[in-house]
Amino acid sequence: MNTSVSIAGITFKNPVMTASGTFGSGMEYSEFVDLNKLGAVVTKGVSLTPWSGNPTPRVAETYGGMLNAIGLQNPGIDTFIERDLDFLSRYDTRVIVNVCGKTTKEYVGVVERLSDTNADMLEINVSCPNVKEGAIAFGQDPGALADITKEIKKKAKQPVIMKLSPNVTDIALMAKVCEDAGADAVSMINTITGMKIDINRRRFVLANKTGGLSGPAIKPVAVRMVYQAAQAVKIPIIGMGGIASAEDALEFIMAGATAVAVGAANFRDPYTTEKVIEGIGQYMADNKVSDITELIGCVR
Amino acid sequence: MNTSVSIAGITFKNPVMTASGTFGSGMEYSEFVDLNKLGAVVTKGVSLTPWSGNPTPRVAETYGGMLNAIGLQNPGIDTFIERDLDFLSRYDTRVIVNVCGKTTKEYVGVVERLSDTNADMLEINVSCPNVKEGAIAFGQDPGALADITKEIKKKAKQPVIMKLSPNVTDIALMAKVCEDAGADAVSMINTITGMKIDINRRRFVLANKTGGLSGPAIKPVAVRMVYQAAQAVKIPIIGMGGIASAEDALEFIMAGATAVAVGAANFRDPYTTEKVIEGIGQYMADNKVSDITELIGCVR
Amino acid sequence: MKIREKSAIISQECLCNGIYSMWIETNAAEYASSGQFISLYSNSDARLLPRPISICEIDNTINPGRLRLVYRVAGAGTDEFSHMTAGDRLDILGPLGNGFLAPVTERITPETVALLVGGGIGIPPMLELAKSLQCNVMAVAGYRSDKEMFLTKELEGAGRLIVATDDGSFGTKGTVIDAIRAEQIKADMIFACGPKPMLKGIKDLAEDMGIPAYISMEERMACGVGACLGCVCESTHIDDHSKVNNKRVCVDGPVFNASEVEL
Amino acid sequence: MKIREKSAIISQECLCNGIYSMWIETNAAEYASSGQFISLYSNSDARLLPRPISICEIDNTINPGRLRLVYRVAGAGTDEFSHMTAGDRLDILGPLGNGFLAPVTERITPETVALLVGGGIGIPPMLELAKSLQCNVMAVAGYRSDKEMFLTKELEGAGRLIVATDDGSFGTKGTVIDAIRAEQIKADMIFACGPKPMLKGIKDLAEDMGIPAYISMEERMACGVGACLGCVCESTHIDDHSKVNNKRVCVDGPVFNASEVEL
Ligand SMILES: Cc1cc2nc3c(=O)[nH]c(=O)nc-3n(C[C@H](O)[C@H](O)[C@H](O)COP(=O)(O)OP(=O)(O)OC[C@H]3O[C@@H](n4cnc5c(N)ncnc54)[C@H](O)[C@@H]3O)c2cc1C
Ligand SMILES: Cc1cc2nc3c(=O)[nH]c(=O)nc-3n(C[C@H](O)[C@H](O)[C@H](O)COP(=O)(O)OP(=O)(O)OC[C@H]3O[C@@H](n4cnc5c(N)ncnc54)[C@H](O)[C@@H]3O)c2cc1C
Ligand SMILES: Cc1cc2nc3c(=O)[nH]c(=O)nc-3n(C[C@H](O)[C@H](O)[C@H](O)COP(=O)(O)O)c2cc1C
Ligand SMILES: Cc1cc2nc3c(=O)[nH]c(=O)nc-3n(C[C@H](O)[C@H](O)[C@H](O)COP(=O)(O)O)c2cc1C
Ligand code: FES
Ligand code: FES
Repeated sequence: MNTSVSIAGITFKNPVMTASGTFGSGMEYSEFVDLNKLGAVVTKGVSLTPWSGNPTPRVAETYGGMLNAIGLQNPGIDTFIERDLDFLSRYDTRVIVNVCGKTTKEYVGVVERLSDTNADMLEINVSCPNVKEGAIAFGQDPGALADITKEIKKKAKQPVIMKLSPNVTDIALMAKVCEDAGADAVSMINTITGMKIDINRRRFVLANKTGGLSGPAIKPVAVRMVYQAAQAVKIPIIGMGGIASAEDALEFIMAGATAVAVGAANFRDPYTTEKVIEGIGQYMADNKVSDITELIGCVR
Repeated sequence: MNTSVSIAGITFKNPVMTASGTFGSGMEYSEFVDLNKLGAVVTKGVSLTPWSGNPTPRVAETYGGMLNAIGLQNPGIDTFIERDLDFLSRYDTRVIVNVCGKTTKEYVGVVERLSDTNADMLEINVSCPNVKEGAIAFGQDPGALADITKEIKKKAKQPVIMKLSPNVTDIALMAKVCEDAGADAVSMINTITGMKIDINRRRFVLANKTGGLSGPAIKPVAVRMVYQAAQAVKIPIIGMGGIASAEDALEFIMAGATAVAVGAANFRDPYTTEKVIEGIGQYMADNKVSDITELIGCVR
Repeated sequence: MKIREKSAIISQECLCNGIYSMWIETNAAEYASSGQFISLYSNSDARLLPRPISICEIDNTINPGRLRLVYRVAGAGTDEFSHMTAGDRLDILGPLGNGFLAPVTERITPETVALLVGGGIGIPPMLELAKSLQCNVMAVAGYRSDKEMFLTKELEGAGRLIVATDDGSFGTKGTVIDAIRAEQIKADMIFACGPKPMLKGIKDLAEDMGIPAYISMEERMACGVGACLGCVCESTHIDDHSKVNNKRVCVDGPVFNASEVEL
Repeated sequence: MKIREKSAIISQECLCNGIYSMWIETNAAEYASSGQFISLYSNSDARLLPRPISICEIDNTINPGRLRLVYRVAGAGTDEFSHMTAGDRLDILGPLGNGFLAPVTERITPETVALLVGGGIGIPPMLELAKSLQCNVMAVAGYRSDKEMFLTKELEGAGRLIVATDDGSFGTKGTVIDAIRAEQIKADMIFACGPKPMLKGIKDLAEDMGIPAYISMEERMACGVGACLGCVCESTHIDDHSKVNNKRVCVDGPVFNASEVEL
């Protein structure tokens, strides 16, 4: 039975990854999950210098999901390379580094610093709804998205995944723009902008007013976007948004995702990634699927 | 205690309405709910001629929500006026007629036919994700949205509410476009396009492949959009998306909605609208709010 | 009169592999008749839509106010129900739909021969129908095999019963249609519930026999009361509600004269 | 060692208006220490995030493997927990956080005088701390009124207890700070848990007294294990993890030396 998939020439032992920002760099969850079993660890977004993120409260629960407005707190690329990439180098798993910045220059700066590290791939976060500058501004404008993709591709030594925002009218267009600009893959979806109001205190629950919605609630939107993007582009898609079980993951794969990532579900059950991997194997065995790649995009 | 609100000069005894398409024309639910207690009944979308809608399955359950792809099945304006508007004329509630069409001409045709009926207001559905032509095509393009709004306003005898799609990059822009084109109000959100795959049969659950996501799962997105629109326009906003309780309704009102509508929640509990109305009254009493209009947009 | 309430589970038993029988206590029983259904709501906040289940028996004599539902575990919702036990509470809405006797345009006299045909999980509603018909009842029940038979004793109690199994392990080998043909059954009207291909077979058979067939249809539902237009089936005539060719299974059905619907 | 499992509820009682005490059986008890907390998960599929609740008592002697949690009904999740009874199951993750003694940089000798201060629902974690400290323990507990007092007997059992009530209906009238000042308490170190204004008061008081204060902080959480960066509090020094000034309440805390954090 083959569960390995390949993206831009890089092979992953299975299609199950961690969604950026929900798994740190794997350290905290390594107490629960054997990182060697994962297809890849996708790290929390890293910028050129340390970012302190947004004020608290940064998280809020919603029906079947959650809002977050972390604001990309991170230690900056130097500490990240020294500590996080070094930690991950001890594991037999792929490492995808999620990159953020306020300007194209900052993104490119991080990408360049990563050139001669053990990072296998780069995921460019142009879709975080929780920071004022950069991020989502790039992800909602086709022109800006094309430009930043090209700039990054010029300097990147590793394959580049553009992480797309669901807060757009036409996800297929955004995926196409990335493909045309040279991206090696796209990942989707980042969180959907949402809001929660505390009616007793008559104020926003999040200090940032809005936050990004994730969790099972958003899965149907994410599956639809993966499907639409898969009809529009040939480059591989990494799908995410509400995955909490193997069944969820298989929906994304059948819709056209080559790999999938588990995000908010880790917070409820730290063993989710391992369970998803096992469950996919079980489904393949039960349904006599010898190669997972047969399932990619099989529903049309 | 005043619970009445006013939109474009029309007074509603309370801000609680039914969301179009989830309550028929009130007939079926009148067995459970006293229609006289509602702020308004918003009817299922009606077109110039009968529409047969999409093939089945048309509905699917998702985590904390549902997908629908009814495809605007309706008997056409003639039967609608004769039967549904006549039925509603017996109740002491406002009647908002939801209008759909494939071309501007069709929309305008329905609007004209409604001129001398008991319809108090018109809600123009330019945001149904489940029909190929018309509908969402108007709701996702600012230029087309402005044009159709102007055309309808030229002919409409009643105040016009433009019902907006959440499947856009910038909801504030779309609301502003409607305001500038003369709309009397905007309502939001229609459903978010989603998809569900049956992994055992390896096919789409809905015959239409995609459907519109509604229910509690989408509430944070809807509240955010109402808030963003409220910051951008002065015309009233009717908020909806996942409302199942008075607390939910109050979130929308505090975010800036003058009125709210209950949709998918009717399917689980046919008494929802009445419970929401009672709950709002209870909140006002508990918090010594003498006029509901004090709460509209009170969180900023 | 439709009731929306928390019903109480009186008993639950497994009839055979994956098939469960549940008695519930509910005010809906008072208004129920054969062929109607009940919408069951999950206790999980993730599952919002109803699970429509046909009424299998109505107890208005020994323990008035009780309904029997027999169902197959088909997914997460029915799986949840199957784990419930006496004393648990279950949100319901019902009785819904028209029931078997509402669309019957022929008069039923004591001499009438009614043929009741159930396939698999379409069998349960035949039981209450058999009990409530005041005429000659013949029932045909189709199962996969003798290991998956259920409700046969109860059906035998209400009239003659013929069984067909796909693998021939009991009764006629083949479908219910095969059994009816093999036994050369004559009847004045047919009532049927089962998978679509079976209903199609019944429709054709009834046409051949020149008698009416009343069949119970299935479709995904949201409201269950006729408001959402989720559950339509294609009808041969323009429907009253939307003036197209779509009847609503939840209120215009679930039972239709086979000649009214496209299969 | 953190445990993610379904724990079993052993008992539940209401201590006073809105305050509940629950004993659970869990493998987490073996690894727990005072000031750590447990993430409780709702049985509702609508509520996905954890409810962090401090450990109030650890029973590793009479019934090893049991933890006591005392909590206030603050919203839907805690309301749900309050309706659970012996035998119910509750998903948990824990023990989490550093606990009271981990950040203590001073040596604690039998002669040390430790002042334990709890305000309202900040009182419960003081009980296990009082029981586990091998030194002179003085506790100050602040309540709204005598009608809302709880855990006082247990705290008295562990050392001297001073009570303050907002309305003066019992003990000193005023806050715990007022009580400490009024009683002119001297101590070598303070441990505190309670609302932010109280913690701010304790920080100032400790500075005045020239002694260290270890305070337990609260913040909304998602992961509970340090991965999501949801639960940070502003720290006076650059934090080790993100090199900014944000310590994670769930792993760097919840107990901090008051001088480390901005209040
Ligand atoms: C009028 C009517 C009467 C029925 N009577 C019976 C009966 O007596 N016994 C019995 O075992 N089954 C009956 N069914 C089928 C039963 O409703 C489904 O098997 C059940 O809803 C599956 O729910 P689930 O959560 O287990 O499956 P899931 O697949 O998890 O359900 C997901 C969603 O799809 C809907 N759904 C799935 N399958 C069906 C289906 N076949 N028909 C309608 N909705 C479906 C569910 O209601 C739910 O909303 C009847 C259906 C209808 C329409
Ligand atoms: C380290 C720590 C220890 C705690 N110890 C206790 C204790 O021993 N006893 C006790 O009664 N309470 C304690 N709390 C507060 C307790 O976590 C909240 O009261 C509880 O989460 C409220 O949940 P709810 O569902 O009832 O409220 P809701 O408002 O419905 O909760 C919605 C969401 O917000 C979160 N939330 C709401 N209030 C708080 C809060 N004050 N702190 C953190 N998250 C919150 C919930 O966890 C949930 O995710 C502690 C909090 C922390 C951070
Ligand atoms: C707490 C939190 C932090 C996140 N941080 C990042 C981030 O740093 N970079 C990024 O690209 N996406 C980030 N995301 C988005 C997730 O990677 C993922 O795209 C999204 O949560 C949808 O998946 P889910 O529903 O499984 O959580 C974050 C999400 C959460 C919940
Ligand atoms: C079954 C169904 C049918 C709908 N039909 C219409 C319609 O005809 N016209 C329209 O403008 N919106 C229609 N909607 C959208 C709702 O009016 C509402 O905007 C949306 O469902 C969000 O609200 P909710 O989450 O409370 O359901 C429909 C929604 C559902 C679920
Ligand atoms: S289920 Fe809504 S019309 Fe039948
Ligand atoms: S709750 Fe995730 S870092 Fe603390």
